[in-house]
Amino acid sequence: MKNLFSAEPRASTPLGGLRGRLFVLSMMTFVGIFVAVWVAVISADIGYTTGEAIDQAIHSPEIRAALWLSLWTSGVTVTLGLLFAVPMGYALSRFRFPGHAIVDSIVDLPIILPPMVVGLSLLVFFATGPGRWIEEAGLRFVFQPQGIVLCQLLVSASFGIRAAKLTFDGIDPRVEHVAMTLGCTRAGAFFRVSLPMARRGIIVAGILIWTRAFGIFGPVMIFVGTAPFKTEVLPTTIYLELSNGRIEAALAVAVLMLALASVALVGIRMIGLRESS
Amino acid sequence: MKNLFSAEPRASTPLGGLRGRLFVLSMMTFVGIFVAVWVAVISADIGYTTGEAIDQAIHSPEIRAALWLSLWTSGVTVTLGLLFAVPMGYALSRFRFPGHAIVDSIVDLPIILPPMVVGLSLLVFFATGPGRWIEEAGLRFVFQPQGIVLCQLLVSASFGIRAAKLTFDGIDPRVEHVAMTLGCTRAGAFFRVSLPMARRGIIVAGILIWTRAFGIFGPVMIFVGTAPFKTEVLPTTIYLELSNGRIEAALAVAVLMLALASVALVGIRMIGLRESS
Amino acid sequence: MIRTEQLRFAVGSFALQDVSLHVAPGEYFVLLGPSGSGKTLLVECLCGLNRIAGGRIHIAGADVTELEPRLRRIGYLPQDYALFPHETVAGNVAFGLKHRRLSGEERQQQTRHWTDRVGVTHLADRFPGRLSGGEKQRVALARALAVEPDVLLLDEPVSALDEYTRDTLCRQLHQLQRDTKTTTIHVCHNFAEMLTVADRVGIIDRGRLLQVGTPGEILQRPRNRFVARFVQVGNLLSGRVTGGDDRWLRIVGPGGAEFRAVAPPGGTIPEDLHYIIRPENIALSAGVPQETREGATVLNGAIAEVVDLGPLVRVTVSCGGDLDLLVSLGKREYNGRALRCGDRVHVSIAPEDVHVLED
Amino acid sequence: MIRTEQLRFAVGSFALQDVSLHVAPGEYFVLLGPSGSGKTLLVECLCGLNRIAGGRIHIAGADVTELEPRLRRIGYLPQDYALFPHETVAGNVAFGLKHRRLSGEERQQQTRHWTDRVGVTHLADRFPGRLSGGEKQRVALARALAVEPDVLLLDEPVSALDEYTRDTLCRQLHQLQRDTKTTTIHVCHNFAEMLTVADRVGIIDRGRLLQVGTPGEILQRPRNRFVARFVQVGNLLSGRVTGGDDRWLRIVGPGGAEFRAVAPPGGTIPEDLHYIIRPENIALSAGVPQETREGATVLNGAIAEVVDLGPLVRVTVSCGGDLDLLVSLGKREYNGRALRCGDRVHVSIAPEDVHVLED
Repeated sequence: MKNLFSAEPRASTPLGGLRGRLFVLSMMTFVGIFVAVWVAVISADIGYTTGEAIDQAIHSPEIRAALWLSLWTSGVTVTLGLLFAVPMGYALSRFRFPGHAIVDSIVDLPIILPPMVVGLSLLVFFATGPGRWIEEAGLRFVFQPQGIVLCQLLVSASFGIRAAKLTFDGIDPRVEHVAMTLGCTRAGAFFRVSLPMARRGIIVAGILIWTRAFGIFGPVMIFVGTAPFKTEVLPTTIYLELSNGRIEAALAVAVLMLALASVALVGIRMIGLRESS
Repeated sequence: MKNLFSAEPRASTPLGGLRGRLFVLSMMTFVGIFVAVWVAVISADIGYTTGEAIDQAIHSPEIRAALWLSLWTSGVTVTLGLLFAVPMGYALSRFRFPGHAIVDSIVDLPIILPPMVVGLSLLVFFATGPGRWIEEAGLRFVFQPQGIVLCQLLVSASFGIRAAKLTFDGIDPRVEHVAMTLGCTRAGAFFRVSLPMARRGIIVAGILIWTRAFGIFGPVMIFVGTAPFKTEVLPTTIYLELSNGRIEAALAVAVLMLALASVALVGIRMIGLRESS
Repeated sequence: MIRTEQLRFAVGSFALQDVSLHVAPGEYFVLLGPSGSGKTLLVECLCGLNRIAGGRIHIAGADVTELEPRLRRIGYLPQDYALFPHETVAGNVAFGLKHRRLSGEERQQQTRHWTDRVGVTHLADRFPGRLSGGEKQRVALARALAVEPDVLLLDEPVSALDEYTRDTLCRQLHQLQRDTKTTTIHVCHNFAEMLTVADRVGIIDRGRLLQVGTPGEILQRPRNRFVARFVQVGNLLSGRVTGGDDRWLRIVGPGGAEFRAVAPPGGTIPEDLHYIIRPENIALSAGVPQETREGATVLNGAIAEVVDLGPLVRVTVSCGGDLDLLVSLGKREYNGRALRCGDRVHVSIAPEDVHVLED
Repeated sequence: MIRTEQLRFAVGSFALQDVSLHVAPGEYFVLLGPSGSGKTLLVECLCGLNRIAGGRIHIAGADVTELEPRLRRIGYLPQDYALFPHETVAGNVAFGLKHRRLSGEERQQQTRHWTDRVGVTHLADRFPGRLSGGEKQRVALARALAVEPDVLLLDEPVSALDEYTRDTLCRQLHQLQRDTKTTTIHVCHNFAEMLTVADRVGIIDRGRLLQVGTPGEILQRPRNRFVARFVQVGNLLSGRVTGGDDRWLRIVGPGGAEFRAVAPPGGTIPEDLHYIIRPENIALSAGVPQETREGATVLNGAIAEVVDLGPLVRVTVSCGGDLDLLVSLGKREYNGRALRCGDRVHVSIAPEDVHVLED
């Protein structure tokens, strides 16, 4: 994953005169502005919230329910997402089959697609033809917690598949070839060699799926609604609390999510760094 | 950009017995399910909408206003985003400076962060300290169209910066070194060599920024609201039309967005393919 | 031990074309060719890593054309060794043994035997990431040999190593092969490397096997211009046949020099042809040479360049016209004379040393 | 022409340590070292692509230590050539000329002159992506020479090429350098490549310049074990000093063989030392040699291996104990005798050819 979350640049600092220094300075100015804006925005969050507000938020039964719903749905999504990401990433990386480019594009589609379109598409799907049939058969998704998982999965699985494909692309097929000459079947080579070698990349893929799934709002709102204690996830909570004018509660939830996202980011970077060293 | 949107796998199809074929088949099953789900969902969209509905949607003054607002705000965001992405991508790829890893993490943060948190953070920022001062000085963002640009920029610029960094990482610094021995300053080497070499990657970065900016909903809703003719962008339209029970209109807008996203995807893939050949 | 018949395989615009190869039991066979010649593809076909489009592959008497890699009884050492980074050195060597019905103790013994054999037992608990290039190569070798393969396939086994350790490791490789008597195919692109190990060698280019023979044959009697250039034959000349009898062909070369060559056996001889004269087969003398072999061509010229290559000295003799001949002398030969740039010298070339190429 | 004094530069745990180098005007200097020795870093320092931590760099008499790359008047050909892919061949060659006050016509003339010079004029409108390795190299060379640099820095200029085109391109490179008389530093890791081009050579390892001299000096008189191994000296032996007089040192080597060596000038001599005997300096004879040089050591042994390397034959003579000596013979020398594995032979080694190393 060092392609996605990479480390230090290569060594080399050519000598430059005054003009060289001005050039570097002007480029670094943009870096400075970007960093300043984000530091200001995040500081405002943290400065405006209080331990008390967070404490209250955590003890509110509604927010607790939303947190729990967010955690279990995103957990299920990560599990299901990896279940698709690992074999699909491997297949896209290793197998040549007709329509490879088309499948690759379909994997990219959810990365490009506006999330609202995904939510609406799901709503339409389950209101028509085969979708309605599934709903009537008792597998209910619309306005159900399991609908959240479906939304999350459709929006986030592709990020996991891409990450897994990149990971397998980075593993020399020759290690599998050697394993095959040493007595492994193709499956054996995959499970004994490629999969263990890919474990860090798969963890990163899982974290990427999780961050997407955890933060999703628009599609969830239109597909399963915003019913407290039933389909309210944490981003929904921010929206609901804000609608009700309780900005402190919304902010407390946002800071909580910010903290979780930061943990995920640190996780990815540590895995990435360990891998490149 | 072939790292993000890559092409065919390497050649080599080891002989396998029955077990080998079963292994390949089981992996391809996941590919099949994934493709089937997306084809079903997209088909439902396209099957349920009609040319008439799209025609009506395009001629509705409100939707036209939203489309126009979406287009110009995302256009401004792409311009501003690239203005940051190119120098920042270059600086992160080439310069070593103290705090490099921290800046890198701050760039990754918006990729990981739930978009709702960004929207709320902006709201809080402009309600407190320096943000309020900016608003009072007349630079108004909250509930203003220019707030949409700010939302889009914060959420999407990082994707552009990452893509630009990856592009510059892929350009051997030695071409700049040679340019410098041939009489170029550092800036000269950048403008005469690296920038022209990076142009495809920069186009891809622009498309990535655009897709994010164009599809954003949650943060825009809480930061600038959903006022028709003023702060209503296309994703907002989907939400509003759906709230008013006009699912055909919402769907028409969604199909329109789907079409635009597909064009963007084809664009990225074509640029990527041309580069790798 | 390993035999291919009319092997064909295509990928993209590249194709292996009707490769027929036969390597005898215990033989050390080198497959030599430039990059992109299809050497690696051929080895992958032999391993069963590519499904061939036509022809047959036999290993140890059995037709393995349709067999999976794991059933072919081969040892494979790919480029860059492809060690398993998540296994220790011992784990790498033991990897193939897990598919045998062996007790844990037997497996350990076997592993130990092979790590001893290549001298990496002291590294048994290390992970490959912390090994040097030469150590990696030896671990990969032990891993491949531990399954006691019928055929060992080495794909550029020393190319990734530093110039000055290559020679040593090549010699160790050769010694190990002599001791274990494993039939070996060694792929490389370096001519000097081939000379230090090969019993026989096959020259491959653009998917075709151009010539197979002992190193000496390839060296002295390359079949065509590609082989001649590839083995750095020194003097590759063009000329026109002006006559000949049943013993010798008369060829007029660059600058009007006339050479006699032994007529190649059979077939018609084109009027315009190419021929080689190896630098070590040209005799150099200050005066007109007293003794020359029958039919020898004697030319006079001036020394244009002297390059001291250590054990060897390469002298360029300019014989007028476009004819520059490279002559190589052993260091001791050279020390006996005082050759300087500009000196007038005579060179003599026997008909046996003028070798006519097929194209 | 180019001179460094005590140049120091560190990156990570690697450091160039007090490199003092002097290359005379018009000289072809080769910087030879294994991968990771710091060759490329040193060239980058000379180019001004790394800010050095200490020392000075002078080019053409001027102190350029603090000068930007563009003001140093150097031509730089990096590894893999780094051609500008978005410019045509002509655009690449003309790149540096745009910073001169030249009319468009003069610029075209200059470009044409240099593409002609390296023979790529027919490719002028092509983009680098569609050139072969050798063509790329020549374009990069024309681009570097077009600005008429005081010093030409070539970083592994032929390493990316096929084995059998390297030799040709090396000779062309050398010829071009002779014609343009441009002071040149050529970085490489290949010993044979160095021999074909170098006027002088510097051996570098782990950031230190170990020895500087002509190729012949390096070959016959390596300073220490690293250099000896790197130049593949053949016989690198250890021994113990047992005595000596003002002329010769007596050394007992492996297997108890006693060698006499010319005592190295000055300094104390350690009791245990290493020394080399080049394979071409060992005389081989079937019977006891009649004429030997004064003080020569005569040993008898058996031939263990004969490897035909074309112009050269390498014979391994096993002299008992651990003493295996490599002896090299020119092809003609070898042809005169019938040497076979197992034959008993005598070798004789003169004291002048036993060279004692510093470490």
